[in-house]
Amino acid sequence: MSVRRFFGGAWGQRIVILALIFAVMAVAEPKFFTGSNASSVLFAISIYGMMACGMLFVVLLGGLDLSVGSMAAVSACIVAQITMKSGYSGAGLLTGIVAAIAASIAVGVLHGLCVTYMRMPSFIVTLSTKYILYGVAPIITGGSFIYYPQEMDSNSAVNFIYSLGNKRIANVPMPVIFFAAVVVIAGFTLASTTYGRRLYALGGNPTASALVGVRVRRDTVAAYVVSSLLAALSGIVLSSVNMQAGQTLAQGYEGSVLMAMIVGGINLAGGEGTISGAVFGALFAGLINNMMTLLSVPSDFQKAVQGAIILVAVCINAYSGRRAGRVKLPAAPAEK
Amino acid sequence: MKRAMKIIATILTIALAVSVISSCAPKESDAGDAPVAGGIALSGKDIRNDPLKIAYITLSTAGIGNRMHELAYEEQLSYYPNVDFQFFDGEYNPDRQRQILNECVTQKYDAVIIEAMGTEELNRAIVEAEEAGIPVITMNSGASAIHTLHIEGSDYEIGYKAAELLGEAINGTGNAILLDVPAEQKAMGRMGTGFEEGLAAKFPNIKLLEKPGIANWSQENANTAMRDFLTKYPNPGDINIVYGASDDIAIGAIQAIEAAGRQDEGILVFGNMGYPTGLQAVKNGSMFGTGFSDIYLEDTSSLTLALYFISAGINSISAGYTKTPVISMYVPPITAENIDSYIEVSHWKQVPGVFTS
Amino acid sequence: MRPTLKKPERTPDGGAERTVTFEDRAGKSLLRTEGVYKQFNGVTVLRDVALDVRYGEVHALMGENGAGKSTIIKIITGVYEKDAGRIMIDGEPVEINDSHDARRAGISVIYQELSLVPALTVAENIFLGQEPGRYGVTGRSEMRERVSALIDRYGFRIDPDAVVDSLGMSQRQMVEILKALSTDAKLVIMDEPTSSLSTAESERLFETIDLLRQKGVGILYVSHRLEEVYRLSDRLTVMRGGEVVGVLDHDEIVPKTVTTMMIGREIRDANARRGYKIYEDNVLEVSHLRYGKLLRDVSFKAYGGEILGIGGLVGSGRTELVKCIYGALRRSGGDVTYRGAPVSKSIGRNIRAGFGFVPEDRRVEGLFPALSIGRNITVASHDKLSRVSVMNKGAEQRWAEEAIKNYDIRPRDRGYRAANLSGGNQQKVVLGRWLAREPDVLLLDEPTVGVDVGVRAELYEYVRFLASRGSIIIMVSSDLFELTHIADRILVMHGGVFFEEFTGAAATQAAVLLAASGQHTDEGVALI
Amino acid sequence: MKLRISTRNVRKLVSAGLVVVLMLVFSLSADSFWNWRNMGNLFHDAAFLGLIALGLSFVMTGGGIDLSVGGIVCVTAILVSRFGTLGGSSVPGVLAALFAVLCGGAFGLINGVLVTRVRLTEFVTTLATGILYSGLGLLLAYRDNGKLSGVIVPKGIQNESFLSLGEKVGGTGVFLVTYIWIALSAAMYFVMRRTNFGLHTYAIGSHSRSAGMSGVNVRRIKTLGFVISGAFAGLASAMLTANMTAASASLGNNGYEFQGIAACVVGGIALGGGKGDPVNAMIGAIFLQTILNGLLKFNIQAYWSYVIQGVIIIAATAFDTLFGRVTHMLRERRSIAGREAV
Repeated sequence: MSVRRFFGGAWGQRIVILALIFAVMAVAEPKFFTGSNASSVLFAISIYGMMACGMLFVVLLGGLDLSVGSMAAVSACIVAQITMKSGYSGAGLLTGIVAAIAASIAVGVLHGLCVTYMRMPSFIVTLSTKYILYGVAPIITGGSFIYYPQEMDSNSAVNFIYSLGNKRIANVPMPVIFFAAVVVIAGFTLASTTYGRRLYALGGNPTASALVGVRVRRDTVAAYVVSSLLAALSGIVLSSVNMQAGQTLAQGYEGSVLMAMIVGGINLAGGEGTISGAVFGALFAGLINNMMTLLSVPSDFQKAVQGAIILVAVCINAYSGRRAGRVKLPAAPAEK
Repeated sequence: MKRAMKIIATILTIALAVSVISSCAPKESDAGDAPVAGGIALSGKDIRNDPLKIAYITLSTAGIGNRMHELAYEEQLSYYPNVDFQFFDGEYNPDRQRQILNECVTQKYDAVIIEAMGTEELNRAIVEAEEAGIPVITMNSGASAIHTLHIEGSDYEIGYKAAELLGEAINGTGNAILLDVPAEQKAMGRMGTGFEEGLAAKFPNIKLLEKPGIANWSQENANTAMRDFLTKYPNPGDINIVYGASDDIAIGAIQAIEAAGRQDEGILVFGNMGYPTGLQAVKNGSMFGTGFSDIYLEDTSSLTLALYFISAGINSISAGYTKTPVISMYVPPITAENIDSYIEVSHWKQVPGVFTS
Repeated sequence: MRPTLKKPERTPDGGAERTVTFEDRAGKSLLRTEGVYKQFNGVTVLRDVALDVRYGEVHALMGENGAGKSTIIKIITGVYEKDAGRIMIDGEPVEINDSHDARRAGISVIYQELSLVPALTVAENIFLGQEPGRYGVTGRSEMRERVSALIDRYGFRIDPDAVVDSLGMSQRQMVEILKALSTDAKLVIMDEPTSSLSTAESERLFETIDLLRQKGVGILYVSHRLEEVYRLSDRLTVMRGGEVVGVLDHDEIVPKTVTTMMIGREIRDANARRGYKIYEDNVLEVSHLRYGKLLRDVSFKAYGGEILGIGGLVGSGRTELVKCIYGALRRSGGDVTYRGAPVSKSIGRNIRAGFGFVPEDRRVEGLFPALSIGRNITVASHDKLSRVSVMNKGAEQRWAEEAIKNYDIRPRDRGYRAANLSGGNQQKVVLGRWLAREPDVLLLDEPTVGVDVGVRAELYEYVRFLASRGSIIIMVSSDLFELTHIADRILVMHGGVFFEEFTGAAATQAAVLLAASGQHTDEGVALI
Repeated sequence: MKLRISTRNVRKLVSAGLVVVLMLVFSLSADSFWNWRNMGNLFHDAAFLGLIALGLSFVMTGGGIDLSVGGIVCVTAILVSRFGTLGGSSVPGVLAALFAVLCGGAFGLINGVLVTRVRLTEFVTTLATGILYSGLGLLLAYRDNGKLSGVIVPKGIQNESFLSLGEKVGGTGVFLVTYIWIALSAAMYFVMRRTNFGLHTYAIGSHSRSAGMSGVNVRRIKTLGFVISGAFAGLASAMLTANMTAASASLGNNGYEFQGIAACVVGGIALGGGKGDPVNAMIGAIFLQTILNGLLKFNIQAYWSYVIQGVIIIAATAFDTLFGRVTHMLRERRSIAGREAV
């Protein structure tokens, strides 16, 4: 593979960007290169990293899922409410988790049906469910927040919940392990299963996909279910990190997920994008925040810096897309 | 044919506008009677029997604090069944609070208690309410416009106090980290400013290393920021005290410290608000202390004062105030010594499903 | 930049009569091309082409696919650059390098897919880009006035305020014509205008053309349909292999002469297949198939080992027939059985049962531009390349490599993006996708459109090889050579039914062409 | 002359009808809805959302989308509050408002150039610039000429003539911004329906390739669309700041862009482009604000209003796509039925 083509390709750019960051940090703040910093960056991005893997399935079809934040909150509230109501019993926790998963599947199916049968734009559908779920969360908790009891010893269910978010295996925080598991499974699904192949085909050319036997509606609904499911999972893990569940849990996470997608070079019009892209995007966003904190960039600067970096990433992706001779797919999401 | 349609569309728009103008009820004159010069008469309503409407406009109904508001007001209002008390969600949005305040004037509420989102943005709406005879009581961050009363369990003072306590605990030397309110709400939550200025005034040789704003007041963002600082200042003694703008933020910092295995370096973490999680953390020793904003007390006093204003028919206009009266509620710092007594006092035990220790 | 148009000469009375008419110039030479040459990467596509269209004349242009018709038109309308030769308008030479020059020279063209904006009204579409009125305010009244004037003058029946989206195909074509006339077009070129029209709509178009002719406008009419050409045109130019073979006057237009001019000597290709083995058991039977008004009552049998060609004109419902068999369209009636069992309505199940379908429109219905060549080939065969829905990457790579080698797809790089492939290679990828599966029933829709001769021969080889292995091949084609030389049996569709069947010697290109227009060869010379 | 109502006006009548029905329901069930002051408030609050939706309607009918209006509102608020009190002098209010419109337009121009010249996709670009602009707003909020302003509190604007922009007009009790909004909506209706620019915007939204081929300068029209969207966001920001007598840095988080787009879609402007005009945006804004205002009348928990808002937006969109598909189906069936085989 010629060097030029390598650096034109996605991985080439990523290595260049990482090298740039490492160079800056080597000079400005060498402590950046410690093991604990790496684990803390991974911890910071694990929650919305999982969501990004889920939403990638939808973005591959040219859609969007703005409701991942509220979905996470609702699932966390379901688990917390049912577990609390059952006096923090193991069975209560289990039913809670099953109920949360069922709820996320239902929301995913609703999104899928609206987008396929009703042919509604996913942007508006998921924006509406974002509001609806944000309103449903306090209805579930009957008020605002539910706190998991602090003391650990007596209760196995609470121990389990605490361990979900805070336990460390071989000094690796559980959320990072969950994140790694999701990346492996989602990566495998997209890269090596027939469903993954069909998704890429469907995202690129839905008409042609139908003619090679792809069941367009069923696979589209499945993609939205995966997105909501992973949002639910990350919501449960986040609520165990904070040992609390409520309406504003994971508020605005869909913004960070979109940033990760854009920076990861994923084409929001569909048909192009890999799990490694989503992961790199999340990692890059995490590194930037980590850098800004380590370099103690004043917080009122940080939002502007974030906006600028995303804009630069957008230009790089568009430019490399054209230079590598790739055909620019239609700009608007392909669901027209 | 096109023209016919145009006419219908424009008629419709005009109809909407005309209906607005034509439904012109006489301009509202204020509820109470005109103030009697010289003599002081109870010109307000009979608070025991007249049907009253009081509004509480929160910063956001999402926080746990809201559960305490509900408890406090319901208990007090058990004596006043005739009072219709309504909570409104400010959504951390001054524009939204302005709309709600206008709404209260329209629905002729008898009194409005508001946790103003910004000191300037709500002035016009507050003045309008006052002119409509409605006493407006602002909580915590006030408003520069003249209104009936401002009660502050002031964030600034508790921040300042925390600086003093933490400074003494480390005998005036060492390094501090301030995990402040979200950047865009610096005008509103001034506990961080209080801490910073307290530290500078009282302990010149305590160095304030970092003062980031924690987005969304969220525990996980505080956790992440603290982890980064622990990486930046890796050796024991690099960080001595951490001040969090809220309990959630402080607990996030504690989690980071535990995750980094540095919990026994004696890093003192100070929270704020004195919510259940904060109180429990102080009780089990993981948190050095917190500021106890006694929401129950603030709510009962604001309600009693509101009832007084209604019955006396007083507000800043009728009483001709030239400055907004301010009552500062004492916000006691809580440390290991007085934690138990404050847990009893704090009424959090009455809120279901919150305090199980 | 908006083209600067010369203001239409105001007629003295300044009334509605704004545009210039050409009744007075009828018969004079409007457009003449001389000695036009054109090469596409080494292949001469046009050799010394001379065209001559007069005012007030309908001049037809006929020729098989690839005879160079669309190339000469694209040169006249400035889409392509000519390598040599001259174009003359009203006798003076004219340089045309883009569509604006063409429009300024009074030449306009109506392609099959029209260039109208559905959401705008007729009047708005006609004046889009050159609206009357001052200070940016659209002079709506003036616009409507001028459009009504145009409509009345040419006797169209169309409402200037109707939204184009709500119009039928023929009305949209009228709008396209009006748009041309609004820029004082002297010459209107129409490319296969009736291909997507109903007979009633075609009648309306013919009336419109007669009106234009009376007003002195020159019309260059490109079509495959003999009876239309006979009925409409004053003169007919026939092209073959990039050359003008001859120009016929109206009464010289006789099917026999025209078809022989189009086809040249009836060359019997040496390697036409003789003696192929029929596998009686591998049979696909279609009985009384109905689809809307397009397919009224279609019944036929297709046997393994045989290449069945389906002839007919564009718009005779051949694509719909094949899609109904494949399961891509829901048929209104009749049934399709394969080896006795009814064919399922789900494409996926049919594919697994051994069906394959190469669609007509490669770009939209066949190719996945963002995916690599390898993925494009294996996309239809996940069932054969995976166990428990987990892809066997090794098998997938081998499958792709083999297909690339067998069907000579260039470049030989599995990872190459399909979007950057040439037309021929894209077709080979889509075809390879199915041939690699060695389907029992392969449905092909215009497999060699836009493919150069070399690749075409290869494709025939692969199809023949598959047939010899016992598969059923149903090939829809408008290429007469392909039908008569590659297909063993030909069914020609016309009027929603199978009009005629040809086998062996009887299958001459002329007979097939005639059948496509609903003419039996032995029915004498005169056309309707 | 047969009264043939074209689909687009039927769509307007339907949403206007829904608004009237909604108002009836609220005025019957809550005594304080149908009165002078409340309607004044309703139309006042609808004006801010309406102005933003009005600007957005230009981009959306052109088949585009602009997610940066929220950011533009935030940064322009800070800029106009600084400009209003430039060097202690009080700049005339109208001039400050004009300055805000110019700022908004400039930010819109940046969007336009990025989308048309650098040829970036609209959704992603405006998402990124939206964050950049609100980040700038946040940055400027607490920095007085470069250094972090000592007084953390953003000073109230001491400029009477600018603040007067936020007040009611004379005795009518209707705010100045409501009049401006209704007047601009009518003006923009004229621009969309009567001028070449409007016509070309529709053409691009409906079929940009054909529009381009017919000589429409697609690049210029798209850029102008973004400039107008930015300018209106700037105006809305100035009026909001005048009414709130201070520029708040948290304006960027209120999601004005999503509310604006929801208003356009509910009003009948298709996300795909080519359909709808400023009056749709106006009706959509009134529709959403009526819901918000109405729900405040009842003693319901705040979270119910989120659920109701979400349900109504999804219902309106479902209705719209269904309405669109039915009319499309009718046309298609008519044309297919007509076509028999050759």
